[in-house]
Amino acid sequence: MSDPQDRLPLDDTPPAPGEVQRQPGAMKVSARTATVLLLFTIVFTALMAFTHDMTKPILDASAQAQKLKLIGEVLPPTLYDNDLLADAVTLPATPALGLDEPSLAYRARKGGEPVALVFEACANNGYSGRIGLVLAVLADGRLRAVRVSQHKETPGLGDYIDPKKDKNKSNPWIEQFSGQGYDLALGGHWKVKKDGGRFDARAGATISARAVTNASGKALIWIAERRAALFALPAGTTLQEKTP
Amino acid sequence: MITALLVMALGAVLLGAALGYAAVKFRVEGDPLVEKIDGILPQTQCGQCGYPGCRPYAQAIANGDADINCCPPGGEDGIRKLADLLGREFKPLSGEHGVEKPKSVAVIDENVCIGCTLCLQACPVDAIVGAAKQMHTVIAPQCTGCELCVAPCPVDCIAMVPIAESMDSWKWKYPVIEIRKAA
Amino acid sequence: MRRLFGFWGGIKPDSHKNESTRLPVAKAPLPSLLTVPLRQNAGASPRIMVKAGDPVLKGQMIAAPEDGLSVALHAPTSGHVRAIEARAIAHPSGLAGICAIIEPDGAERWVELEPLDAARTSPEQLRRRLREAGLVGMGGAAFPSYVKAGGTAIDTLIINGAECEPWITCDDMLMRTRGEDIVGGAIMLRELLGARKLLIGIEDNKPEAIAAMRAAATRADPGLEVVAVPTRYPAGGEKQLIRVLTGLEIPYGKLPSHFGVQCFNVGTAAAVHRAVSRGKPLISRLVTLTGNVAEPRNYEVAIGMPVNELIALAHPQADTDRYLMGGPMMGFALPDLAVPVVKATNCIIAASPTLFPAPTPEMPCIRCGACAQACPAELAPYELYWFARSQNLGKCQEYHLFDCIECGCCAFVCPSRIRLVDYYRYAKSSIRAREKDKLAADHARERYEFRLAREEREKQDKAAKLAAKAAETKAKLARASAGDESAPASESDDKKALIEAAMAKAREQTTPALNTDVHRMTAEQQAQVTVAEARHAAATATAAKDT
Amino acid sequence: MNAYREITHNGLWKQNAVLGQMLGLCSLLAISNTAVNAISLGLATILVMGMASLIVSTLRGLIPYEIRIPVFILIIAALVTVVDMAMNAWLHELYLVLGIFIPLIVVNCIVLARVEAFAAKNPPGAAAFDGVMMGIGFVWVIGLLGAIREFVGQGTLFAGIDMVIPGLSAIQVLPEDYPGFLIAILPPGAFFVLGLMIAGRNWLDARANERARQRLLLAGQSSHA
Amino acid sequence: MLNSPYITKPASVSAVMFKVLAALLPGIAAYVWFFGAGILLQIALASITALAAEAAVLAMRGKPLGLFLKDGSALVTAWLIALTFPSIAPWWLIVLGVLVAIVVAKHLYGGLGQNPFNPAMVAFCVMIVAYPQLMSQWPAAGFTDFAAEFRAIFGADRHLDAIVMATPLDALRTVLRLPETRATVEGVLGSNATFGNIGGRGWEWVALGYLAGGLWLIQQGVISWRVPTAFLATLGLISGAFALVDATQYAGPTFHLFTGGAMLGAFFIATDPVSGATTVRGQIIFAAGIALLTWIIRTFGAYPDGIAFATLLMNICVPLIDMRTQRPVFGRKTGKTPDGRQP
Repeated sequence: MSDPQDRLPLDDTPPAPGEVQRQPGAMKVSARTATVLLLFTIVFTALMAFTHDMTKPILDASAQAQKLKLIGEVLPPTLYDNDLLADAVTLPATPALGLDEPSLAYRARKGGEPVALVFEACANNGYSGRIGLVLAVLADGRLRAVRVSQHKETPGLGDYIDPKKDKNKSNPWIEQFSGQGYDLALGGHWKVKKDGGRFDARAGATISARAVTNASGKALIWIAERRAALFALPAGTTLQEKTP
Repeated sequence: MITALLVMALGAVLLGAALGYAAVKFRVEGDPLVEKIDGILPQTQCGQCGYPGCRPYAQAIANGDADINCCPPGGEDGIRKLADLLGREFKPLSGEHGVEKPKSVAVIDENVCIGCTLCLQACPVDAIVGAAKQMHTVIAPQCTGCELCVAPCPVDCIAMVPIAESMDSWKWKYPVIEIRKAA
Repeated sequence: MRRLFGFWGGIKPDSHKNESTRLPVAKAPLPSLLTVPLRQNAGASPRIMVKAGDPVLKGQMIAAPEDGLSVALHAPTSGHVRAIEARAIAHPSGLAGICAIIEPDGAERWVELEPLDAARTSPEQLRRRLREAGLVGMGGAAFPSYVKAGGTAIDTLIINGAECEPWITCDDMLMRTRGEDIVGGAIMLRELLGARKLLIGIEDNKPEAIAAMRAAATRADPGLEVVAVPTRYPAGGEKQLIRVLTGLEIPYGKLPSHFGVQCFNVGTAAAVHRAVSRGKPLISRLVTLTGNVAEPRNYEVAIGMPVNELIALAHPQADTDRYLMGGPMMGFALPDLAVPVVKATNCIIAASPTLFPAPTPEMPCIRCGACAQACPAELAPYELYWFARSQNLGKCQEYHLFDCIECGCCAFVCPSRIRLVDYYRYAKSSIRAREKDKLAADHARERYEFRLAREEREKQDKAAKLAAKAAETKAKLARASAGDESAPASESDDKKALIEAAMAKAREQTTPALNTDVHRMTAEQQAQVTVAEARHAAATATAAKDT
Repeated sequence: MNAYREITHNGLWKQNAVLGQMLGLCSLLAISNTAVNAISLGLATILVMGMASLIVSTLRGLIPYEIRIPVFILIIAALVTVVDMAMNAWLHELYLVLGIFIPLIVVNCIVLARVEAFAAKNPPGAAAFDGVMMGIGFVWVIGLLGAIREFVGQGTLFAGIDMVIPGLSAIQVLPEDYPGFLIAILPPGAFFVLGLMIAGRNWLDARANERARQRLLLAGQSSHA
Repeated sequence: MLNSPYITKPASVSAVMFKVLAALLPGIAAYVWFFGAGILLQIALASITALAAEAAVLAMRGKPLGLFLKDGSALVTAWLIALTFPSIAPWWLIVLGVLVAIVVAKHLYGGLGQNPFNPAMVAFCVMIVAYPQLMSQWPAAGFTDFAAEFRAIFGADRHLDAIVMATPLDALRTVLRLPETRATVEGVLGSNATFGNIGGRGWEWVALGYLAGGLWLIQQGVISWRVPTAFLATLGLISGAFALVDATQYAGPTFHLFTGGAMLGAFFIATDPVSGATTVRGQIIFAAGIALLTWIIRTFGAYPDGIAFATLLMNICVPLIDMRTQRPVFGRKTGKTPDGRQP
């Protein structure tokens, strides 16, 4: 849709090259268009490639930073001094963690001493879809913190499990898990109050809370029971479960 | 980087060649749009739009050189139809080309006419009959009411007379909704 | 018992028929002046045969049928013609039409009547009689009867005595009092059409009429069937009655005769009988005078009687605020009471705010669909309303606007009080006007293009002439320079050849320019001037026909 | 410079890409949940539009008519890719939010429409100016849309400004305990608010037209008198 | 000068609307009996807001106030909103909902007769998306303490724990979603004393009230029997079919028909003439579509009851439905002539 206003009296070149009366042959036109398009392609692909090369190192660095930031939410960097990302072991696909693919567990140490394990888990019974969790379990078996890494819960209803969406900024719902020991879970009290447990859930929106609570409880038990083995494994290896 | 370049270059050559070839092979002659626009215009051939007739104006609209609101005889109704056809927004009739008038026919005052044939030459639809030194007259059913004959007449004997309503041309009016202010 | 069919929709308004049937039919006195509109039939006007000052006899033909659909017109009484001029006539527009103004002399002298024996007269002659007696459909459409009484093979003839509109009783009274005439006319029409069956349909709210007609029918021809149809407006609509009696649905754009059915109003049938066996043309009719009047009754009224003089007979009440011609569903309010009664006038209703309250304000359409439930044409009135209101005329046609019979059922039931029919009338006349404009525009374009082609040709002719002249001069010069005078013959031959060559060249150049138009011309080979003239004449002729 | 004034008027109001021509709605609706997101995407669009218009106008003599669209797209795509990579590198947090919508600028009809309708027919100065003006037209609309949605939805303005300019923080306009009107931030809210904005524009235009007509009528009367 | 017809049937929009209001009364009575008089507060609140908003917008649009206020359409919208919102929702929630319905859903689209969407359902959808938590707090059956309800509606501090209870639909979905509990429909509905055996204690009686009112409306000729029949039959059939396949995971027809807004939807929402289909076949398709979508949303969706969303989705389809279901007009049907002659 071209409006007459689009053609301003600034230009003295003919308006559209197509209107020129020459009628060259099809082959000649194809050759010309192919050449021109080729030239443009080379120039602009080069431009893109150049930018790519320029930004690649920065991109790699920021991907790394991104991961550390997520970990930092459950385990502040001041608590450890090792290269966390390098000190990782692979966990097999574990139903207790809600994962059907192998995942990584990072080991935080301070002065060589085990501090905490950072790992992923997943709650599969959220209101809508899976809820991804990142947990940090301290060496004494207490949960350092848990965060939701990704979810699709109903906005405004179930999404308070993510502290960024939680209206109560000073005391987010998910903070109530911090510092709880795994004995609580073993004792069967790692549940929302409605189910007879210890944890709150907001009225009218218990499904998301229940899913996160149950998943984090199960994950905590599983990891806490294997924490010694996990710290002992050499970096880069996979945890081998003995089949009972 | 080299692979990227090569892939892009190959695509460019193929596409460029194909497009150039297609542009020549499948060139469309003529413009059906002009016909459609011309079909909407009232065919008064009055030239009020600034073009020498309805078809040139249609061509100009199709080319995007002219706006759709330059045809006073077509009126708002015509602009609406053009806007519909071209998917443009309706605009009120542009004032510089004249205003919408009731449909009229030219009438020659036969007592005054000197038979100069100037109006015959001006009439785009040959609706005036007569010969040099003879009295002229307008064939009313043929007259489109374009007013082109009025200006050339040296003795000002042509008047535009609005067509009176007859039983055949009478129309039911658009219902006027009277909502009583019930407050 | 005949099996009856239903039709979709329809309404049951209060019938108000008893008011005007209590008193017997009376003859209205002659007015001081009769105003006879020239055009009282659908189609073309007849040609006027009298001029101001001429004496006329009662039943004398004052206008003869013209080509096309038109019927004759007669003087309703004896007297003389006062004037032929435009007067307000009964039409919703209030516009004037040409009328013959006849001043009665009170003598009521008849013109010489020529009764026919229907059994011994050829169908052709009978049809001519119908035309010359000025017969039109008296149900309201005023379609020339001679057209409907001929042509294709008809299986069933239907005489329409349904009279479904409230208030109107002229057909009812006609059937009660002139059953013989109706039956006689119906049988004539049956013979004329060669119909096998003859049905007379009457709404079952007119038991007296049914009884009278049954009696008349049994006397005349036992094969004739008088059928009582359920009372539901608009059962008297032609299409609806055909549907009820035969089950056939006549679509828009088709005539009942395409389906082997033909339908006449009872009034028309009676008029046919009078016109044939008594030779009397259609110069009077029954008109119901009812509503807000002291003495509602039916009158036999001469065509041309001014409505105001007629109304006075029934003594309208003081609060009467307007008069309706026709029924309350499809009639119209008279813009001027001086208008005359015409052949199609069946009823005059005095309206008062109590009888016909002013409508409450229109509310927006809530698409409740009540109109669709009531529409006998089975349209979607709410959609049509929407499109007509937004002037989307194309969509109106897509939703079959022209199938609408303007019966008013939709507006009757609308809870939002929307005057739906007004929108349809508006849309219909807009579409008609638009189509007319389109024709005119196409015509103008053709003429304009022809003119362009002509100008182009003239230019080339001129160029050719110039070239020829130049050649001539050149030849002359050449001859002069040669100084040779011995061969004048060959010289002139030479010159002629040169001119001819130039002309041929010019023709060659002109022909392609003209090609665009040549296929429309009648004689390609003719000299171009003749062609142009012929074309011009043809164009003028079509234009005249169009308008 | 009358022509430049007209370009400005076209870009900002008369042919405004969003309110006037309803182009680029996909990214507009998706990314306008907060003012910062909206303005950031808008700024990226301005950058791309200005540069694309400049380049196309400069090279317009070289581009054969038959392949103008592929060439335009190529140019726009290259520019967008560059912006995308640069943003990923230097404004990573914001990049995570705007995500898919940066590459989608390529197919944002506004860019191609302006390049085709204007830059291909006008000299580079005017073309670049037009691109930027069209971009500004986009930015003010998307920015306003984002601001309204954010304000109504959560009672703040410029939440997440720290992603662009570290150190700044959001303005809490309404009290902290404002319950929020969540739907404004969700996709349906985008449609509601944009619909209201378009209605507002049409209303203003209608009013201006009416006034112009009144003026014309008055002028006509006085000239007749 | 007026044209024909000069007579009309005595019927009006306001008569239709007030009959609809009257038909809601039995349902409201049951509501008050089981869930307290709070609902009356909400209805009053909604009515006042609706009339005020309607008057304000009409004045702004320069329309005659008296004429349109009397038509009763605003009141119908207000009552439907009050009945679909939780009766213990805070006052501002219902006020906001009514404003959304009247100002946005009704008048921004052109007022009475022009709104493509059912205003009450627009209000419900907007509010449940904006305030899902508040819109999910329903009163417990048998809790009829008016003072507590008054505090819940108008109080600044809402202590709801005592009076809030999940609706049967909510409870059913929530529990069935938990894989580890291995809950069954019967386990959730049957074993719990707080639920009625049919559609949830109390709720089934409210539904019966709506059913009674709806039948009266059909008898009065205000609504067509086709819409509720198509609605209830579709909902019954689809839920019945799935219950036959797996009765432990899918609730049966009695539950679906007598819980949530099914009856209200069948008789009072799907029958809205303005936003619903108008053709006969279209009405059936429209109502069946709402029922089908309702069941899908109830069973698989993210929000408790699906009537509102289903209605809006079908509202979108109305122009298409109406266009595709136009009946052939008089004389244009094929093969309808009795003696086989084709028109």
